[in-house]
Amino acid sequence: MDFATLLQLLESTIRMSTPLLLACLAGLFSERSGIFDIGLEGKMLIAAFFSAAIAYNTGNVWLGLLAGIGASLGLSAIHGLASITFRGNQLISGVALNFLASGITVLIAQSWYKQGGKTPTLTGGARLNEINLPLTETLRDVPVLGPIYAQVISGHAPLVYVAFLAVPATWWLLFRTRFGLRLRAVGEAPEAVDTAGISVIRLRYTAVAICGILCGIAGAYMATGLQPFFGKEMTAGRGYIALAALIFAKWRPWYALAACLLFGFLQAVAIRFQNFDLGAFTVPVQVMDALPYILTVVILAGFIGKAIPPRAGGTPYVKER
Amino acid sequence: MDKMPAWADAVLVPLISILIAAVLSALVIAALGMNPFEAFQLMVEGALMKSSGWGYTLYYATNFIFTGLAVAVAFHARMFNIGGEGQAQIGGLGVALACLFIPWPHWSLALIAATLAAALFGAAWAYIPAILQAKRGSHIVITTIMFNFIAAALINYVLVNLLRPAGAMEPATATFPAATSLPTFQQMFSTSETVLFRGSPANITFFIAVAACIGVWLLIWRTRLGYELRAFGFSETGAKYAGISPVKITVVSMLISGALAGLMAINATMGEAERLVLNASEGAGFIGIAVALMGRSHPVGVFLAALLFGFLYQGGAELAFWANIPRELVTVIQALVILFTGALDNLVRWPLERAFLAFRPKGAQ
Amino acid sequence: DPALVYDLGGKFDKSFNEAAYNGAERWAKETGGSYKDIEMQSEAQREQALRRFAEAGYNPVITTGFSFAEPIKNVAADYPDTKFVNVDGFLPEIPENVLLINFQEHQGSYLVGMLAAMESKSGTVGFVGGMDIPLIRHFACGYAQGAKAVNPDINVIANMTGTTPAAWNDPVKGAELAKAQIGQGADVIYAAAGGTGLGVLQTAADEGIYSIGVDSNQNHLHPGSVLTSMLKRVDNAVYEAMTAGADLETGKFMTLGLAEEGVGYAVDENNSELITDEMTATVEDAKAKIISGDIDVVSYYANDSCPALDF
Amino acid sequence: MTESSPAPAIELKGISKAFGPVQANKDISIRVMPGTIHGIIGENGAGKSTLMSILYGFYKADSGEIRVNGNLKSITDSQAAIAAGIGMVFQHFKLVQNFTVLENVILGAEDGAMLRPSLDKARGELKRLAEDYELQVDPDALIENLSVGHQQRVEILKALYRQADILILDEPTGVLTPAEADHLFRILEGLRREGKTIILITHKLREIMEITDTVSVMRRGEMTATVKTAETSPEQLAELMVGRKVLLRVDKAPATPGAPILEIENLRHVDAHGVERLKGISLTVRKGEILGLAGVSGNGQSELLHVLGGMTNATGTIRVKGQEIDLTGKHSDGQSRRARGIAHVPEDRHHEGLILDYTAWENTIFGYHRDPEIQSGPFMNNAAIKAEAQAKMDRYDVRPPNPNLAAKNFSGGNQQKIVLAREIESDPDILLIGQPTRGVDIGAIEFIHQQIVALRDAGKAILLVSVELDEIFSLSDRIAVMFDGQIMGARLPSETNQTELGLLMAGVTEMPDKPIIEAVTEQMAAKAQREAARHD
Ligand SMILES: Nc1ncnc2c1ncn2[C@@H]1O[C@H](COP(=O)(O)OP(=O)(O)OP(=O)(O)O)[C@@H](O)[C@H]1O
Ligand SMILES: Nc1ncnc2c1ncn2[C@@H]1O[C@H](COP(=O)(O)OP(=O)(O)OP(=O)(O)O)[C@@H](O)[C@H]1O
Ligand SMILES: [Mg+2]
Ligand SMILES: [Mg+2]
Repeated sequence: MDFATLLQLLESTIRMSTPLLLACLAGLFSERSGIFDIGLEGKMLIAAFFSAAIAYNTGNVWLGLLAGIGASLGLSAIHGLASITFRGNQLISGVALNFLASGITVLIAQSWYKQGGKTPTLTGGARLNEINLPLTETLRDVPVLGPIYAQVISGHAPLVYVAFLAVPATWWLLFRTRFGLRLRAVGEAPEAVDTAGISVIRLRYTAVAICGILCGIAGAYMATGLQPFFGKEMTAGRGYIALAALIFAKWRPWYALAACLLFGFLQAVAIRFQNFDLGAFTVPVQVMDALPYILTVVILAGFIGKAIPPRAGGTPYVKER
Repeated sequence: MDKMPAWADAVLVPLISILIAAVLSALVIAALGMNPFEAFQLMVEGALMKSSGWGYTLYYATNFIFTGLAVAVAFHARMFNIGGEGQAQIGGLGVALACLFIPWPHWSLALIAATLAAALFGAAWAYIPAILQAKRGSHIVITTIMFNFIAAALINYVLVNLLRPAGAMEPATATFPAATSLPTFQQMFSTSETVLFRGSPANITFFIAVAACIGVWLLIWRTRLGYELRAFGFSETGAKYAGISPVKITVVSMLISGALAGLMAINATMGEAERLVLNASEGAGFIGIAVALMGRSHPVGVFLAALLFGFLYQGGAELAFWANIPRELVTVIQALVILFTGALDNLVRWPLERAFLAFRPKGAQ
Repeated sequence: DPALVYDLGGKFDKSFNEAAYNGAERWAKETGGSYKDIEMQSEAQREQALRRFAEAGYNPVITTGFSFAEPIKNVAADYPDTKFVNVDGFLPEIPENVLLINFQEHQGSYLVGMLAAMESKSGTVGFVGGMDIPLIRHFACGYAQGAKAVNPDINVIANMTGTTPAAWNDPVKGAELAKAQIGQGADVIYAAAGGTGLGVLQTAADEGIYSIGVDSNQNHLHPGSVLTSMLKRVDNAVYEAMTAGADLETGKFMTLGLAEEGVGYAVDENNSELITDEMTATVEDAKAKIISGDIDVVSYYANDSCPALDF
Repeated sequence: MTESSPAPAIELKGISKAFGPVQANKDISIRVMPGTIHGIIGENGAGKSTLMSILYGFYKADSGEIRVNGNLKSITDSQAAIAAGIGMVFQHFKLVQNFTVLENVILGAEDGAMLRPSLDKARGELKRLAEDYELQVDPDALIENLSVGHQQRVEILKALYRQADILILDEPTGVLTPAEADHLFRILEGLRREGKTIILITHKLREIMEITDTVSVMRRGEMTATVKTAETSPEQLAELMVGRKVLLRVDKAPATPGAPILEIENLRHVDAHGVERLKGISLTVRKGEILGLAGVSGNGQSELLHVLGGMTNATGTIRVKGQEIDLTGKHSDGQSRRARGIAHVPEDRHHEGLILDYTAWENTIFGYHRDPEIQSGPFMNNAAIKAEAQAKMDRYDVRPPNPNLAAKNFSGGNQQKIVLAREIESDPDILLIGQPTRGVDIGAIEFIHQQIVALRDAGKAILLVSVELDEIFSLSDRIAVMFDGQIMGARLPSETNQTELGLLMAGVTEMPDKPIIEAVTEQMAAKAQREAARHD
């Protein structure tokens, strides 16, 4: 593999990783607070739709982004209501919301645009454009590092940088602030938080809301940045992969970055090297397609060991039965 | 001691929850510019008012019973098997191999072989995630998700490159020999005067599903293995104290779960399509999660929840037939039903409990 | 009235189900007639839909997608008065009241492959398919042959999106595949991937290269960037079946190729500037030769392999 | 109440609380005077914890009012309680296991949005509190690595850090060793001297008599009496609690030990972290004998029980009635042990001895569920098991005697009776029994002790592990002391005393020439150092 191909691979990795990373961090906040969320997929999807739709209707991508976040927050609110206030089953709620998003996006898209569940293509200010970081042109000619900076690091949509900056931000919030301390505590031992005089309910709703915001950004990135339109089911299972990455990352921000980059990289590799020719025989495309998943299992079996979720995760906080 | 009678919890709560879901669905239908009452009538008539409608409802329900039971069994051992989808598809491969390559003299023999093959293949596909969980602590949720993707790729490869009859356009196996064709409800229940279940795909597999319900019930609540499985699910340290091997229970429960998911293939692949097609599980593995959760992992609950989903599928199809409603509407209705019966059930339960408590004679505990 | 049943991809797949829909709409508009249509949700519904429509007296019942062939075989005998039409399907024996319509997609793909090769400056052209199924290989194979007919040294990169149904609805991955092919030098990319293809076309437009649409005329999606579209005139087939109504001739297998104008390439105001007269001449020449039999475009189905491409 | 006396620190009036159909507190009124230690006793489920949780704002009362220092307070949540100067140490600690001590202390009492300043401040404050009240803990240690005693210190530190003037302790000594308990009481006395008010819930009458000024008795959700400690006696309190006369001593005849039943030689065990927990244990338990194993918790007693019960592997030799048993491999699990006549009442009934979600009848076969006698064909004979369970529950006076009730719905004492019924009725040769009366009320303790003695008299060998020296003394025929994975020595109860055992428990084998407390501290420090070294 030559250097140019490597650069392309890495560039592709960044793009493929971004929605995963945002969703993964979203899940991190929620699950760290003790609320499991397999509804990441649905939140991304509904955000993708509303961001594209509102960006199209208003011609302004930032309004679209807000709408996407708003829609995702709406699902978060339902998830919170079900799993925090009404102490329902968090997994069921997540499954239901995925179904809801998958159906409602197409229904609305169809009734608004009559294009078969797709939004019209965004153009101009409705579309999220790529930006060049400072000094891109100046540094381009520096050997090795220049092209890496210019091609791999620079030249992505702004939300990509939001996603990557969200990693240190999450880390800092989690481990350096009062809010983070409480958030981690409420996922481990809500009764300790409660008896310390902090509202478990409020904390968890906050976490779930942050989850909604991040999923909203992820969805908006997909439908206004990666693609300038919404198409039905366009998240294509990325919410589940993000969930896998989260477990892989053992619910830690930097590990989440690594896990998402790994998944993104494996996907990029699978995309670029289909029908891998090994001389004697060709690896069929299906194997390459399944490769990211196979490798995940292998890595999981070999290196990661036991991933221990937040102790209070998945169970509603009940003090009086 | 209980806050409300058991029957109320088992009947009243889900009923009212479904009612709420129905009202919300009606609002969505109205928003789409259709009369919700007509829509509901269409669904009920199409799914429940004639035998052929039942034939479809029960066909779908059969699929969901299997995948629901699969999730339920694993749940009892506190294992979350999201891999029903992949296990069902691989089960289909087993069925296809059993039906295609052995010349069966009679469907009953073929059925036995296919059942074994489906269970075996499904179980085998669950085995790797199970053993990785038991021995290496690899999280079963991720590994089973991954195995769904891997199964899809494998089936795709097999159908495109290996089992597709030469020259055929469709990535599917050849049609199974006529001798493996399972008796449908139409063949079983029609008399010379009246044809029942005309054209519907419900077949003898439904009874296997019912038997599976009973079997799972017996397994979970009547056998030592079930006792150990539940004990392990409630408390791993407790299980250790009682001399129950966590590795064994993890693996065995996942094998049973995978086998049950695999069995779905005898209904869909052998009973209906009579050949193996791509994506033969059609999301039933995921519906199984909802079914198991709604059915509280109890076979009776799973059975009823599967019927409900069968009704939604068939009723939804009827809606689409006669009302030109986008098929996504059914997805939304399903979502609402899952949400209100499964996750927001306390929304109904708590006020009910309060009501029952208020009418309880004072002093009685 | 006629009835129209779409395959699992759904009515608005921007591709061949939608072409069927367009044909039906055209018929309805021109004749003032009405028809009934439905989208499938599951495999088991196929037979159900056929039966329900037959029982309700719809005639003919038109279906799109090869997956309907088997169900039609199963129900046709029960409704001898109903005519069933299937686009893309294959049956070894065709019942009396069944009409199977096939398109020579490889021929159309051959022509757009030629256009791609002529337009390409880099000597590399790409193909993005949806799920890896024989039909898609069939498209890719014709395309590669056409490209190689123009430029024997041309490099044809063929990629598939995935192995689950999501492969038809993943524009993001389509875009990524397109970028990968562009990275490998492709400057014309042919997408036969349903909703995924929209991502390919979009990326081509964004990156300033050419793309080729499929099934319907997709030239208008990105005027000036979509080089052409490989037309599969499902709309015509549906239109004609509906027009013939109960008098439709059945019991046969109908193959629509270049000769029958069943397939072709689209030229309209959106791409007329891209297709030079010279290109038109070359392609029209090949078209004539294919029709006359002077050029034999090998079908992937012939022996499940492609002379111009490895899968 | 005369005019001159100060307002009560706490005054509760007409507090009622129902959990669904269960009336946990009925119209309870109580006054606690400032600067006193006020005891609350009552049977399991009497409503003590509920009442205190209401005072702390954890639960909300259905009716009633709360006054603190004479002022009416609306305590709707713990924040309000903390603001009113109330701190509480719960029966089951409310700590975040994978947080450090420091993090747990500041949780909810942070200054500002950033952690750093809060942590720094708390570090200094903890140091001061540690010196003032003998509450030393490593501020950077993770809670999960601390002993229960230290965890409790953290809980007290949490309250003090929040400047609590009124401290509630719910069964604080249930999990402590005698030394730790003494230490705690010294702290409590120190706090009282400073004018702080303390409410102490306990099942141990000795503690009530020793330290409280006033004591209130609860029964079935009601406050039945409040008396001055000086004016009452243990017997009277026990009667007030249970509603009948209770025998406070164990009545037992001298033992007549027979042949050795359980022989342990050079038993070693290394835990999952690679730490050697058992360092060559040798012990013999004879027929018709209760061997009491004393020791500070965390010195290997739990591991010894786990090894003997088949929950974990070890090396060395164990003989049962002269026959060696498998210590690793296939026949080393709990069921094989049961087959060899070893019954095990584990220390932790919630996580080991019972499946809390199982019904009582299901729990009566837990571990014995593969017994062929309770099978019929491929299935378990549930009807027979249920009938048998009912009989056992009647014999052991489990209340309520309903085998269909889930185990979690029984009080601690009754849960323990279910475990005992199962293990004793399995007719073992050896009974391993850990902390038999932890958290159990007096009425039930009496019953449990009688059962253990009866089993001994029936000619069984009993290995009793308890951190209660009182219990060890009153039940054992022979006492062995464990420290740091080793047996420090064995004594006859008649030939030793609490002081000597206390020293052995701290690893001091000879009567020291320096003051006892110093010797003990030295040994403990040495052990802590060894452990720290192993962790690196
Ligand atoms: N959170 C709760 N939800 C429902 N019922 C409860 C709850 N907590 C306690 N109860 C019930 O209230 C009653 C009083 O319980 P409480 O815990 O106050 O007793 P206690 O006196 O502290 O007992 P113990 O000595 O065992 O600690 C019991 O019958 C119990 O079942
Ligand atoms: N959240 C709860 N819901 C219902 N009952 C509860 C709850 N918490 C405690 N109980 C019941 O309250 C009673 C007393 O409980 P408590 O929490 O004081 O523990 P306990 O049974 O005394 O355990 P321990 O032996 O550890 O002291 C028991 O009957 C217990 O089952
Ligand atoms: Mg208590
Ligand atoms: Mg207690």
